Amino acid sequence: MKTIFTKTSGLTERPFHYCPGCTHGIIHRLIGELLEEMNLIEKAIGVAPVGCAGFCENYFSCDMIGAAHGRAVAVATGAKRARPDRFVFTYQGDGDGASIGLAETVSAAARGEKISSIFVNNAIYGMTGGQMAPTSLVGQRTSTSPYGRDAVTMGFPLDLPKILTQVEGAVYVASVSVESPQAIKETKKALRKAFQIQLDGLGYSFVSILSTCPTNWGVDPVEALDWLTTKMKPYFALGELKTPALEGGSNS
Amino acid sequence: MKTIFTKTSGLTERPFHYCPGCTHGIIHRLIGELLEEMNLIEKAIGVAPVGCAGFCENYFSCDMIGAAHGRAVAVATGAKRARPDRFVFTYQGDGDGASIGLAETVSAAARGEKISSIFVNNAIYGMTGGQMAPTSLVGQRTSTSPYGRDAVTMGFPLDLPKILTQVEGAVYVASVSVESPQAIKETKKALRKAFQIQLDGLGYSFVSILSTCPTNWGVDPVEALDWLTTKMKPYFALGELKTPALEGGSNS
Amino acid sequence: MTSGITKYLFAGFGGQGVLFIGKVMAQAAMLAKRQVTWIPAYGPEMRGGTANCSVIISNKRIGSPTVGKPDIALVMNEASYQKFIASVVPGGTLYVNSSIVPDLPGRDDIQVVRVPVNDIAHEIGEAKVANIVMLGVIQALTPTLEDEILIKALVELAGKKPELADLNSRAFKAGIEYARKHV
Amino acid sequence: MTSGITKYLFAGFGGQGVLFIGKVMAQAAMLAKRQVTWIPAYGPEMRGGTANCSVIISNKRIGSPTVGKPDIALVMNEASYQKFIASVVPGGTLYVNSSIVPDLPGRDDIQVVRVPVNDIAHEIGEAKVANIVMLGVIQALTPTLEDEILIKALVELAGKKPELADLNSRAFKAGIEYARKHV
Amino acid sequence: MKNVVKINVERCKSCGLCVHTCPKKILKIGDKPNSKGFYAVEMTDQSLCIGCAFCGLICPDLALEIYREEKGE
Amino acid sequence: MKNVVKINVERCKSCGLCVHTCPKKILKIGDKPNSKGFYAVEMTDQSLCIGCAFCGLICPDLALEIYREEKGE
Amino acid sequence: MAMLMKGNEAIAEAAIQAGCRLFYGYPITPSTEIPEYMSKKMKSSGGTYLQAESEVAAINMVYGAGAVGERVMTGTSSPGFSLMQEGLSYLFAAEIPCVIVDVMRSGPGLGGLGPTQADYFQLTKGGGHGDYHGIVLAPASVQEMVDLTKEAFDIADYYRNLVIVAVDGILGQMMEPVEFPPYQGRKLSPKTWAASGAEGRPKNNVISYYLTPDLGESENLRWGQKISLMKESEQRFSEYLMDDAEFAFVAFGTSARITETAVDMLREEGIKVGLFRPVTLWPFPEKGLSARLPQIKGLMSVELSSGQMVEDVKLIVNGQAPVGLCKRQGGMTPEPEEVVDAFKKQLLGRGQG
Amino acid sequence: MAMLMKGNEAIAEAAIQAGCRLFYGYPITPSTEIPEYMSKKMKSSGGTYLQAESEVAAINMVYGAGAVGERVMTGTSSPGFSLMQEGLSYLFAAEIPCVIVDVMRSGPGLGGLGPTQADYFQLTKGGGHGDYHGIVLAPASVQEMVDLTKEAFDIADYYRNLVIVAVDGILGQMMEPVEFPPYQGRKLSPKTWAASGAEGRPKNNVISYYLTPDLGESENLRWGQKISLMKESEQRFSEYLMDDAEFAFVAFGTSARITETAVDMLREEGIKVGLFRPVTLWPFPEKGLSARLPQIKGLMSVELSSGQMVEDVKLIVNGQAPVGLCKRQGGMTPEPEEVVDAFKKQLLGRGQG
Ligand SMILES: Cc1ncc(C[n+]2csc(CCOP(=O)(O)OP(=O)(O)O)c2C)c(N)n1
Ligand SMILES: Cc1ncc(C[n+]2csc(CCOP(=O)(O)OP(=O)(O)O)c2C)c(N)n1
Ligand code: SF4
Ligand code: SF4
Ligand code: SF4
Ligand code: SF4
Ligand code: SF4
Ligand code: SF4
Ligand SMILES: [Mg+2]
Ligand SMILES: [Mg+2]
Repeated sequence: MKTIFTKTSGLTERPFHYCPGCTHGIIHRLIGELLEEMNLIEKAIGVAPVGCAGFCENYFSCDMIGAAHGRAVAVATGAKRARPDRFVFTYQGDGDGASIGLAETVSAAARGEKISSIFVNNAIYGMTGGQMAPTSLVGQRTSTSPYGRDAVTMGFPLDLPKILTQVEGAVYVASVSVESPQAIKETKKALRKAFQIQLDGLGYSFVSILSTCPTNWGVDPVEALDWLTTKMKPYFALGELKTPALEGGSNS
Repeated sequence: MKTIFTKTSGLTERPFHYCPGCTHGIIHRLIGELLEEMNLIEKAIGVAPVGCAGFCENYFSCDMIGAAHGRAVAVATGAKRARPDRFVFTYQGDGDGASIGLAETVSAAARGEKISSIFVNNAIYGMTGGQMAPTSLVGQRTSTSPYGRDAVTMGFPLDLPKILTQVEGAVYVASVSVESPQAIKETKKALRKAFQIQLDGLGYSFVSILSTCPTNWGVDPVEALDWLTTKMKPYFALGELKTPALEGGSNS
Repeated sequence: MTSGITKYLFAGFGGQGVLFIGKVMAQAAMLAKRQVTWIPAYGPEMRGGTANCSVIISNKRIGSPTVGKPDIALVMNEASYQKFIASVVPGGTLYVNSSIVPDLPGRDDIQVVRVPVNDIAHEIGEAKVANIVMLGVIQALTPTLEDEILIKALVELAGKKPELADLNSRAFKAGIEYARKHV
Repeated sequence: MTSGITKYLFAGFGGQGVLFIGKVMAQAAMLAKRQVTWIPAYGPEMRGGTANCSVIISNKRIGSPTVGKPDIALVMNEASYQKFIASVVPGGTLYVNSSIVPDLPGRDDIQVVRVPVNDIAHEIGEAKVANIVMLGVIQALTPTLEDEILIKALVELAGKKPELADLNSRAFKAGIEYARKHV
Repeated sequence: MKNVVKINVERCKSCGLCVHTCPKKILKIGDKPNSKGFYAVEMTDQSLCIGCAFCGLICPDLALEIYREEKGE
Repeated sequence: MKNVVKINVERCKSCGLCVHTCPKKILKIGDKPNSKGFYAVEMTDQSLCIGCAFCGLICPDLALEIYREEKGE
Repeated sequence: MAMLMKGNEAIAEAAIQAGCRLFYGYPITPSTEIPEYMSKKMKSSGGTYLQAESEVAAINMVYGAGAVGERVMTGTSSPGFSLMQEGLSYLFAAEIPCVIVDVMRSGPGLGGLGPTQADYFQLTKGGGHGDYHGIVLAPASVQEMVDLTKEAFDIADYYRNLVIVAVDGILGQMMEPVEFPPYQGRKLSPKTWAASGAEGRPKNNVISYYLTPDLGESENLRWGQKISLMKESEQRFSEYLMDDAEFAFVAFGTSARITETAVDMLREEGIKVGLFRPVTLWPFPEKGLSARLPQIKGLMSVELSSGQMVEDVKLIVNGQAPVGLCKRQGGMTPEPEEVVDAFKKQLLGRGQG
Repeated sequence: MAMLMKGNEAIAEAAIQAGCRLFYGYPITPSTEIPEYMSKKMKSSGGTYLQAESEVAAINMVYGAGAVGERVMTGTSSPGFSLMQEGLSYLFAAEIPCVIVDVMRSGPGLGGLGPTQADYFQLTKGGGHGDYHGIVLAPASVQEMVDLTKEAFDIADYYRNLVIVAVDGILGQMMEPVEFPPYQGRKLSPKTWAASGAEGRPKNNVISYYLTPDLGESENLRWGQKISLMKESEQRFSEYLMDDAEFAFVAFGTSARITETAVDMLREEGIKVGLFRPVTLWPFPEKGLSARLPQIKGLMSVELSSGQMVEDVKLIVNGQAPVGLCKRQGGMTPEPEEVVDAFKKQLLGRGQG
């Protein structure tokens, strides 16, 4: 019997705690597969955020550190500078990376830290029960924007990858998604590139991944894929926004 | 006798404590003049940083609040939301606004806070005696980059105005300078526009001003003007980077 | 149930509505001018994790609002059964959702009442009201307050949704009836 | 100067080199195998603000490293004169940079030595060494350590710059000479 | 040659993403709850499966494995 | 018509920016220290002043004011 | 009319009724209902809810709104409260009135979501730098959360000082019937010091630094006088069966509620115990406790921590009676029976012997 | 050979000699010489100096380097230390060894640059959330700054606990002759727990949370045992003329130096006083002080704060003798004469009467 698709050794056996249909699980699997395929399981140090993925150290087969909310990039910086021979990545939500941890993310990018950040943008604070995130869309109802996000008083969604294109030390910036098998394959490609860039010592690599939160969006998992496609994708700049070959970014 | 040039009532009588030739004083004067000319002295609330300008509440004729290091924008947000009828501005150094206060600056911009930030970039930490700033140039020797800023380990200068062009709620972003009477006049224009944008309720306005620090650069004041012109100006994107008319910015 | 004080524990998966029936109890107690406290506890997971709440109804001022040893406990899933069966006060009652919880070793010193509330709810046509059915069962067998006041609380908590109020009332009555017939 | 302990205070504008001559003293004391402490104090301004340092040289272990009442004080500018004249211990000595500090009301119970060190330094050809000139004056009139050891310290602190060491030594000697001649 | 989708019933959370994504529409939500109360997904007609692995790619909970039985196996 | 540059000696910090900036090169650092020890700037030839105010614009310490004496004043 | 309300929501509603028109916060379990309630209700009350990018930003927004003279609040839980420590020290030094809610969750670190009182030191001794204190109010019921939150704003304005409302996660999440009597604020002087725009008056500066040590000392002494005044005037406590008590429990918040039941149980056994409940954690109600000491043979602090308040109790008792400790940690709460047992083991033997 | 060195630089050099290879920091007066020295020397020592974007980032970088098992340090001053409080609580919970230097400057708020000891509570009680403690070392001379900094790394690794070196601004800025004897570290077990890459072993997680209150309690009890062990084993103090003393001063750091002179002055008057100097502020050297109590008629805490350590002194004295306080604040230090006067006024009359 030929195996077409099976679980990677980059992940432990532990079932995920995520809600049904939450695409955090898909993203985990891609990372796990790359850890295995790129032979990084024994070399990687992952940094977990606070957020729904705050327990992800249980799932990745490599060594893991649990950071304080928003500080994963600082923790990863500390770890990578201590062990430059290791592969160090962060896994963070949009609140973690783009709100409380914004200074850490942008500053590490500016310093060109040789780490890779995976930024899971679900346009909401999942873990704490659905509050507005910096990435929540205009008009989006959340538990702290009960009348919908109003651009005049609450501002506009923060497009962190777009910002990072303007930061010299960020050498690879991609914005991808997971609503379909095709999108998932693209995402894996972007992650592989990001990881390779770290291994090549080129600088900071950052992959933003649009993800769903059926629970707090108040829709079923399949509808959530649709919401992601029709609402989120049009707002956030998508693609490889900056690559080492293509300095300056494709969005300019 | 006709007055061609005299001290504005937007500043108090108190002499500045700045080092000889430090251009913080020029920037102060421009702000003071605009407070007077735009009739804002009784309406303005200024927020002072921690940094060499940390005592600037003594100089501006309007009400002033002294913030913690890096938090001027958050303080200004708190004040403006409390008194939307007031004119609220921050005056900050590059360490204050682009290092410890980076999240505050970018987040306020994203929210489109109706405040104006004046960002004085002298490529160094002046007050604490000349440590490396996020804006220090590659190769620049400072007391914490004694062998010169090395891009590989310490990263690249952070160009905050450039970053802010990518943030939707930042409606006016200018990057100007003060090394000559012409540059000073341009700077005043930019400041006036920034202030007017706040008065018109359009969103966040941000003026970055390249400034000198003869003391910590270790050069005399006149040489400092030259250093600014020949070293700093080529690195940082200059001009009106984003205006309400010209959404998206002139740098793209 | 000593000295006019009754302590409840309602436990299950998140999503099974155990917090809600605790709220109904608490609201009803307040309407009845009794003293009352309601405390929730969640697991760290957003959905599918465990959730429970403790309710105390009392004639006099309530000191401790925590319920370590409930007089009346309800378990809507197996994990909660395992976790809480030992805590029920001797002489107390444990209600078990037998639609989901298998027949497990019990205790001799408490009453264990097994009710297939999911199935009953299914019959009413709305699987979601299994919790309210159970509330009816509890009310039928170990009442602390009047039926009417519980129904009033149910209606109040339905807010401006009359269909919901109606559905809930029907489920509640179904629970009462089932208990009177079968237990 | 009780029990082999001497307390110094050197005060002036930032930039006048008062911290440096304190360091020279401290370095010399260490070379002489005496106990020593050196403490700086700055104003909040970067330049032109006030700066001072306290040095204690002692034969036995030094308790308090702070100098509230100096035996020997030096004031290089008027503000420091105003601030510190009252603190000098009765019987102590106050050195005043008379190139800058005007003739102000003094004290009867201390010795006040006025020296135009800026002018003397100007004569040597380097205005910046006024501080070292004053160090020479102090050494001439109220020595705690040997001349040679102070010169050694001056040379050591000049690091790898022989011209600087030379200049400093000359200024130091000019101070000594001036004091012997004029005071 | 036959493609086999192995469903790990205990890992399935009944989210329906595979059902939605399968191009052959041969998966459906089942009617037996697993030990966690989730109605695991079921295969309706294995023979129609083209082994595209879309279901496995989209499944967030690693509940699916896909194999190909070579002829004669 | 004559342009007058008023120098506030006590505010001047002797930085030399005005000296550097004046198009007519008529300002110079003086040789008398003010009470803070700074050698304030001095005007060498007022009559050459064109009243451009560049000196005032560049002075970081508000030490300069510029006036124009109208004819007959 | 009474209504059933969660503690967190009751705090939020009380704040609005007390004239709080600005809320800046960052969500964190188990305090999130406060920002959620505010986001729903502030607008229609003519106020502003703003979600800050972090707790650091939130406390500094509070600083800004307080500095211009408006009534302002933030709410958070332990890790977020830790991030506010620099801000609290600044708020004190700049003498900016404001109200901060800490709904404590178990630590240290990320810890868990269970209730705790282990922020006691941080709350009362000053988790930030320098000599300063916030007044710390510790309600023990949802009703008291309403009453004290309203008062908090008055006290803050009266002293120009930060006031902290501290509850554990149970109180924040608990529902109890609660009433909202009409708010009658204290008479307070106008905020002439505020940096609200210098219209028609000389300019104001609101700052937190001093230029010289002399000034630093005189400022610190002035603040010290305010601290003494607050210590003198703001001690609050509540007693349960203390009149004839020979033994006193000392407990606040949820542990006080649990202890109340333990007192009842011991009283049923004929043992004369009572409960002394600090309502202000700072200033600690030392006058009230001292007044009881003559009649007391032993005391026991009941805490959801490793034992922090017990230090303050000991400082007051000063060796005059044995002081015991009954504690649970990490999100656990003791059963009243445990409190009874601990009492019997640690004190009853000794106190009678 | 002795060399003249600033306290801050001595700390930095000692750290490098103790094998610290990572320094993450953010400049702040009066601790800035530490990062400056590190930026100069780390590279040639094979280590890394990195300027963080803030103190919050710095402490979390420390967390990262400590978690992978390397020796790491940061240094800051009071406001920066306040910003690190969340991080400290996390470091404790994740049991990550590291060394943090707090060169205290006067507060609260932005305050001033003068020396102070007013971070005492924040340092010793835990300015962050939850039950935790760092070991706090308080040297009183530049030489001791060297010796204790080296030890700090060993202690940190031994207990897997954060260790804080706390000095006031005077000690940080002061120059004294200092020697660097060769570093001989403790024998320590390898860091098998570190998340350093799972090469050839099962994976490690370094985390700071627990999922349930039960776990939370058992973790807290385990940490509590470590705290007890550290309390038992790490108390350090130094005494000056205590053998026949009838009165004891208690003071640390600069105020201990000043008090030493005051002791000399009082001894000259024939008054039998001595100085008890805590070298560890946490654990407070309660065994040492208790041992002296029988001979002591009165104690006086001498502090650069409103009086914070005096609470710990009182907790130990527990009413057995009067406890006085001599204090200066806001960046001021007392003259030895002032200490003498305060002693005479507060204690001498009472102690003899
Ligand atoms: C200092 C601090 N503030 C707030 C929190 C509460 N908190 C935990 S996770 C989270 C946000 C989660 O959102 P996100 O980062 O988008 O991750 P998601 O759960 O959506 O994947 C918040 C606010 C915390 N744990 N610590
Ligand atoms: C929390 C905190 N960290 C650090 C400092 C020390 N500090 C004061 S000002 C400053 C940086 C000043 O640089 P910049 O903002 O560029 O202003 P400049 O003095 O150059 O105008 C620093 C690090 C502080 N006061 N508070
Ligand atoms: S709350 Fe949202 S993000 Fe979190 S696990 Fe559930 S669906 Fe996923
Ligand atoms: S240190 Fe630099 S920035 Fe600060 S006042 Fe002096 S010259 Fe200006
Ligand atoms: S492998 Fe393809 S065809 Fe087969 S079940 Fe999965 S998605 Fe459907
Ligand atoms: S995608 Fe996975 S978890 Fe979801 S229904 Fe299909 S098999 Fe089950
Ligand atoms: S006004 Fe113009 S010409 Fe006259 S002194 Fe000034 S700069 Fe020179
Ligand atoms: S620019 Fe101003 S301060 Fe500088 S020398 Fe000229 S007048 Fe003096
Ligand atoms: Mg999110
Ligand atoms: Mg700067």
